[in-house]
Amino acid sequence: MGLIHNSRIKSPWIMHFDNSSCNGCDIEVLACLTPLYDVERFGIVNMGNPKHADVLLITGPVNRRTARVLRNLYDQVPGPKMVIAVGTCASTGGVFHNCYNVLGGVDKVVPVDVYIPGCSVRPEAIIDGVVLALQKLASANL
Amino acid sequence: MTDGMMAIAILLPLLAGLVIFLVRDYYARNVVVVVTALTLIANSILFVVKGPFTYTPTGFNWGLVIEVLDYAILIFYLYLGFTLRNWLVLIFAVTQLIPLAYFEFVMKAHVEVAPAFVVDNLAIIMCLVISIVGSLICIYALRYMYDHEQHAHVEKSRQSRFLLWLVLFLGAMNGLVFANNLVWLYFFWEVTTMCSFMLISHDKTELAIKNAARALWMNSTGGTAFIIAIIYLYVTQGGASALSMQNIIGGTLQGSILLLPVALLCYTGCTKAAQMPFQSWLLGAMVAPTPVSALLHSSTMVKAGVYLVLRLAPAYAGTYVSTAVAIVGAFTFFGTSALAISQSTGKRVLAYSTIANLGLIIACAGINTPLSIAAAILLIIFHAISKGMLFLCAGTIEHLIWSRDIEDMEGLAAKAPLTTLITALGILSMFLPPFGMLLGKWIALEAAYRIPLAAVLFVLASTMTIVFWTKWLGRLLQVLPKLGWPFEKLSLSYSVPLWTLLVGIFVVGIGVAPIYQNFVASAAHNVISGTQIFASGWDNMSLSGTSVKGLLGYFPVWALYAVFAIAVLLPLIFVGLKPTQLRPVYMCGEQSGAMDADEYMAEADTKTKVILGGYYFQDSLGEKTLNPVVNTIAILLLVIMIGCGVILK
Amino acid sequence: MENIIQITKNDIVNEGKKLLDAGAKFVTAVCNDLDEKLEVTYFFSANRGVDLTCLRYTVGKDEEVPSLTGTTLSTLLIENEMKELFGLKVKDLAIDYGGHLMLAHDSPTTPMLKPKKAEAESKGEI
Amino acid sequence: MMRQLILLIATIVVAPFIGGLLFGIDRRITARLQGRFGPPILQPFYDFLKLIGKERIAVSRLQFVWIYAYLVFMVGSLLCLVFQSDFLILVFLLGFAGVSLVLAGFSTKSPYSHFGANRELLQIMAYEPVLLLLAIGIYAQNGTFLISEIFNQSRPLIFSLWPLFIAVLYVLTIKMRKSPFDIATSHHAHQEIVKGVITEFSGPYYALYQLAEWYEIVLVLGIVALFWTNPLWVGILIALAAFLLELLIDNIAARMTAPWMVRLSWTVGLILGVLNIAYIYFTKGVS
Amino acid sequence: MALMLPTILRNFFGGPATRMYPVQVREPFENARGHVTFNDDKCFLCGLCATKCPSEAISIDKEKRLLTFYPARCIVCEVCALACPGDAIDMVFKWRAPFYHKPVEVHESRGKRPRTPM
Amino acid sequence: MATRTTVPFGPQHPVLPEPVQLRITYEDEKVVEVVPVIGYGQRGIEKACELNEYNKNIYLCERVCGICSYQHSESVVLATEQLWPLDIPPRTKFLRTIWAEMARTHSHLLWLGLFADAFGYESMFLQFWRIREKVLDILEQTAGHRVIQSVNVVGGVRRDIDEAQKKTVIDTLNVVRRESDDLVNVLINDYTVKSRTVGVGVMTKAQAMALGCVGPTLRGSGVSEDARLTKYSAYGELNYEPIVETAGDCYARMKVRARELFQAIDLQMEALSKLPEGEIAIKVKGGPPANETVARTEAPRGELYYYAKGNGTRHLERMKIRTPTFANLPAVLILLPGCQLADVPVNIHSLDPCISCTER
Ligand code: NFV
Ligand code: SF4
Ligand code: SF4
Ligand code: SF4
Repeated sequence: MGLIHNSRIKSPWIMHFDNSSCNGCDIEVLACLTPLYDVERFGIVNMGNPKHADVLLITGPVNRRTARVLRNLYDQVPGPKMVIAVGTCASTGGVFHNCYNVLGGVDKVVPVDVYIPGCSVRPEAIIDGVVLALQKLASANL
Repeated sequence: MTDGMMAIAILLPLLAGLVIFLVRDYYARNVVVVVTALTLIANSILFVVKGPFTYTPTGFNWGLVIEVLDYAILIFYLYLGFTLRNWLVLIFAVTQLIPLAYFEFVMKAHVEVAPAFVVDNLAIIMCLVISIVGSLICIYALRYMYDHEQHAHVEKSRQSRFLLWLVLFLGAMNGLVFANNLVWLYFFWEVTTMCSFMLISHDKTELAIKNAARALWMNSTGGTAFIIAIIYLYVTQGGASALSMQNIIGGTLQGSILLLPVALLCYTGCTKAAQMPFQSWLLGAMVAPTPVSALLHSSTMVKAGVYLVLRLAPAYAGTYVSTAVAIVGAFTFFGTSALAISQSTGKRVLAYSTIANLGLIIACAGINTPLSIAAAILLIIFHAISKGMLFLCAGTIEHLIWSRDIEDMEGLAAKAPLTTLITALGILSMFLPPFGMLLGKWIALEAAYRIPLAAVLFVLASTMTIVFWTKWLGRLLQVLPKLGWPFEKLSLSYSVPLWTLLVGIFVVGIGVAPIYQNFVASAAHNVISGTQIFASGWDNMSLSGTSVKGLLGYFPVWALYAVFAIAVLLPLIFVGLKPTQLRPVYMCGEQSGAMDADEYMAEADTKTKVILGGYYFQDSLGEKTLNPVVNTIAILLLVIMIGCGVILK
Repeated sequence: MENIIQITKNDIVNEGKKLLDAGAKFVTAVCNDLDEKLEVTYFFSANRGVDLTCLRYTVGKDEEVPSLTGTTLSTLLIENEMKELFGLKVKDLAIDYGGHLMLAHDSPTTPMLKPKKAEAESKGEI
Repeated sequence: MMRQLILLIATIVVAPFIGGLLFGIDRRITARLQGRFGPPILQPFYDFLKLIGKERIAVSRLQFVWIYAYLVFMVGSLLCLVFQSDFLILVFLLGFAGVSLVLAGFSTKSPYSHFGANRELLQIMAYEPVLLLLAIGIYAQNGTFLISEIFNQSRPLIFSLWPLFIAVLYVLTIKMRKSPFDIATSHHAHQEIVKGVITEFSGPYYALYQLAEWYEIVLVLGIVALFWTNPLWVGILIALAAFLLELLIDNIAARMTAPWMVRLSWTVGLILGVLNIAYIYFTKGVS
Repeated sequence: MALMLPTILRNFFGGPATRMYPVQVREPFENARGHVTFNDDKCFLCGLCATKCPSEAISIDKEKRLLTFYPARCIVCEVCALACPGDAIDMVFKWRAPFYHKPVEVHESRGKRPRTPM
Repeated sequence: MATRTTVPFGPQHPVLPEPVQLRITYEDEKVVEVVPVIGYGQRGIEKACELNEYNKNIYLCERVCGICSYQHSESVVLATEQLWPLDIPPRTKFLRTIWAEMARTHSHLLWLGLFADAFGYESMFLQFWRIREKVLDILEQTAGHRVIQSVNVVGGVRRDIDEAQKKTVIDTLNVVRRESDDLVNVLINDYTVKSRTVGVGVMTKAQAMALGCVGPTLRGSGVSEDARLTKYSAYGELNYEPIVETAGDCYARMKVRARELFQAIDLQMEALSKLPEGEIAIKVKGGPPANETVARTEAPRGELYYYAKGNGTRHLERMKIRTPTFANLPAVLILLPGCQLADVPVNIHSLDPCISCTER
């Protein structure tokens, strides 16, 4: 079991989902994959499909339509799974707090493990966030 | 004893057919059919036990009977041509009638040949296939026709008439494979053609009659070639002795003038085996009730065509005709496999695949090595069982969902798991290691190197075969994630033939080594060496150039079955999914509702059903695009084949 | 803003077609809530996009207005949007999203109309 | 007998390690070619173990049957190679492994695995003829399909079968799911059909798939190595060189379309194969 | 296809371009907007930052003399820092670290209103 | 006979970075029908603009989109300033232009990368994004942030570019130009790229005009139209002529953007060399007067319209944002039908869609 547990920490596959963000955080998530940040160093692969994901990187505020999508996607991720809210919007709704179609942060719909603040978040902060999530996973008794 | 056996094999079906026709009671009729079927099966096994022999009927002027009936059939064609206003039928009836009349009345030909029947190993194997598979199909037809008429709300039942032709067909086929006298062979040939016409047109719809007429005239061109070949042989080779099959293949005739009639007879075989460009009659025949298709396309009719070509193999061995036959067959294998990909109707796929396999068998005959002949015989056996079963499955499915469309079979595994399972195994048996068909293909490929062009066509065609089978199989097994399917109940008349054939597939598959060793090898030897085989019976013959070990040693049948069992059966035992472990499929996050929903949210938040159609490549492989090309090539190839007979002596 | 041509709602199709035929390109349409009425402005650009022309009409809130989608598909999205955000009753749309082009079922209806302001203001959460 | 048993077990155990390692090297080198640092070499094993430990979820029962069949047939095919059995049987088994994967894709009503399965089928259509032609080429050369016979010959196959070698190289590309042939699914790039057939496989089932892929890469490289069997290490070097070549090609090509792929392999691959066989046929005659 | 070859070979032999982030941290640029901090000694609760903040990340309780800052709402726009008359808000160049739970910073303001009018 | 396939493409799909659904009907793999389903990115920014005090709109509208964030902030301040209208110092205008072109550079590099990814050219994608990081660095050095610059305010800009920064910018731009030159050369001439883009998704000039397309999408179809021709900010003093390709296929649109990339670098160089001295902001008091106006800027994806209506208070009466993608989106209705599934991402990306812009 120890081997598997260790491997979990070494191989977090991410799925990135954009609720109704401004793209600011999304391009930074993508930027993490590029040569300068290259998160594949940590075994992170962008899978683009909930069934293969371990960590969900959610950007943007939840609006009334994406709430359903987010819920659906979350349900399709096999456990153990982590959810990271990337950006201020995803954490609380941020600057869109008074928009009529916005429900608020990701935690309105699915449980969130790590919040990364910033608008937009920097790639370094995303790496920090994933590391934090992995620490949580490592300490969890799964 | 031989008297009785021959009578049962050839005349009993006729008799039983007449009885069935007269007995109007459903149950009584069933009893007659079942008894006939069982008798035929038992009789065919008796043939195996007895081994090869020759036979000439005595005590009655059978020749005269056959002569009279010949004319009756041809005049019936004439009548059909007139009433259907189908000029092609008429023309080809005339082209048979006139030479035949000329041959008998003007030339006053003597057509007595001794022996009239030669029951050799190949014929016995054919008889086994015909009797067993054919009889099972007759049993299946009992219930099928009942359901068929129920569904169509037919006023007056025509089942007995249907069964008459069906059963009669078996007798004609038996006669055909046993006949040594070419004129008699021709007679049986025409009987099968006529039966097929009656069966295809059974539903009396416009389409059915049109397609039956097409089958009739196409086969009549073959009949014409047959007659011409007979006359040619008679004239050039000097008399009735040339009309003995044994003499033709035994090398006792003058080889150089023999080639043209042989090529003509090969052409005749090709028409009956629906080789390109004659594939359209077989496809048209699919309008008939499914037992017809099953019978015509697995064990009888088309097998008569390949039988003739195979039988003649030694007569054209080593000539360019042989190469041409191989290429004609290989090309049909290739062309129809490609066409099958574009088909969405289950029966049409089966039809194309039938033609493809017949092409393969004919190609094997054309390759004309001991190995390839053995492959051809193996393929005849395996194909008859698998394809017969698949047609029956198609019929069963048709009566479950009342559709022949492959697309409509989606999720059948949940509705009718048993039928699906049998169908799936049947499909797998067509192309999966370790089943027989693949074994046949393997041997064929091994043999094909003699004619590289054929080998290349084989390679391409067998790849495409995989494609259309997989597509169909995938469609059958595509299910929503529901748990627990109850098995459906099938009527006995459906399930007995299905199960028997399924068991048959496994038995001949697993037992291929002994079967090969004990039967096929000697039959192949018998084909190749013509007459000199009789004394040896089922002796364990070693074919020149190959031994059983050499042939089968490297086809690790047992190992492959082990792999198959591990792969397919083991997980079935161990997989136990709990409902909590099921998730809906991925639909980009918009799947709606429970795990077995196949809907998603689309515009304006409305639920929309996912529709998954198959790929049919209509643009590149459709009949419209491909047919003109392949048919032209096929006609050319046939011309070349006959041309080889004329020019290259 | 220069070049504002006041028209009536029934002229919009003809006038718009005239401009388009003269080589102009549809840019966008704007709907304004004038409390009692709705003011709709269609913008067209010409001369390599430099010159702007506006067609403007005013309608009551429950009057039906014609759609330009019969003439050009380019107004499809914006007319659907005006329909659902302002409740502008556009008829004969080429593809009618039925008020759910952008808004979900539980979104507020016609959120851009003025009286709804108070409702939206009260929102705001951590 | 004992020796064979040991060989059997050794193959089954060792092959995935080699395969996994090759994938690790693949990912590292690919990363370097793209100017990235890349994951640890052992990353595939971490992935595999993690997948094993994930929650088991499925969308259909049959799914598992077929993915398992894929694995078993792949292993069977590899065993054919290791035991130097009939090459044609190897190709048939490999083909059926592919078919199993297709059926796995078809076994659920999932749009993207459906697309993937259809494309996988097209891939089979593209590479199967080449492999079968290779089999015929081998037959033409040696008069038998037996792999053991290849080992008995002192003259490497590559001298007479080099056109087929080129054709086999793109079978390798297809099998390694590299650009330009990564049409059915690929390891990294974003696909219009998501992950194709394996979209619906998650956790342990996906691990099974990966395991099968590890066997597969060993098998396919093994086939490449067959072109030079005496001594075998030259063949292995050739296979590794081919492997590296694939990585390069992957990084200098866009993904092409399925029709393009089939067309290419049915023209170029076929022409190469047919010319090759024809040449041998006319020089050596029927054996 | 070969056109891309020089580029990737250059990449391969030139070594990776990756910044090994957690191991080596790049200094943030001067003037970069990282995150805001509050200086309780300077803030005199004028409330300007709270009214100007576009995302309502600051709230002021004049009675209890508390300034509450919600980092998870802040969009780092620097408006508050530029507006603050008491110079109580600093823009730190480095980004804010992620957290498990959304923090709430409560500041007890102790500043005095500066003489010079704002 | 169900030989057709109808499935959703999106909202969550690996080739779409943003949530949008296309309900596509296929025959084999050929697209026969497509219905765009949007609404996943709708937040209601236009309404919030009316609720906010006008200065906050800058920060809100910047976050309409993180890619063309700069153009949004420029447009919103231009629109607000035009309500008075205010007189903006020349240096400010030049600075705005420089940043706008810098943002265009980064957006086009981003797009070229994503486009390469759309046809599976992963290494190309990574190389473009690697170059893009350099542009982001100079953006951060000069404007304060990589993505959301927040540098515009009504009446001016917040930051200046000093001599040292100017040098860094010029140096970096030279490197960017050199490196992208290599890559763009590959992209334009590579056989595999060409076979995936040439002749794919052809849109004629007439179709593009009828659908009201804008920006590179329109210019790729042979129409020379660009909001920069209206000479807003400092464009009147720079050499500028739109880049046009005539083929109207994906390849042409790609070429337009690739060439615009270099044009943007040239414009920045020119603007930096002509940068006048002076103030960078003026003081603004009170709310905008009751007036209405339109601000038009050229965002990376095309012409961005801001319609603003004031009423004399610190709140605007109405703010309407017409983004370029909103105008380009109907083009999927003619680009997709008839193409292959494999070409769907290529076609979609060739429009450079931005859903957050579209739906606001
Ligand atoms: N559409 C759009 Fe934008 C741009 N360029 C807009 O103003 O990207 Ni998100
Ligand atoms: S946090 Fe900021 S940058 Fe990120 S999505 Fe939200 S508004 Fe955009
Ligand atoms: S002094 Fe500065 S920090 Fe304190 S309330 Fe005023 S603006 Fe805010
Ligand atoms: S930086 Fe902007 S969002 Fe953050 S507290 Fe200050 S004004 Fe509010």
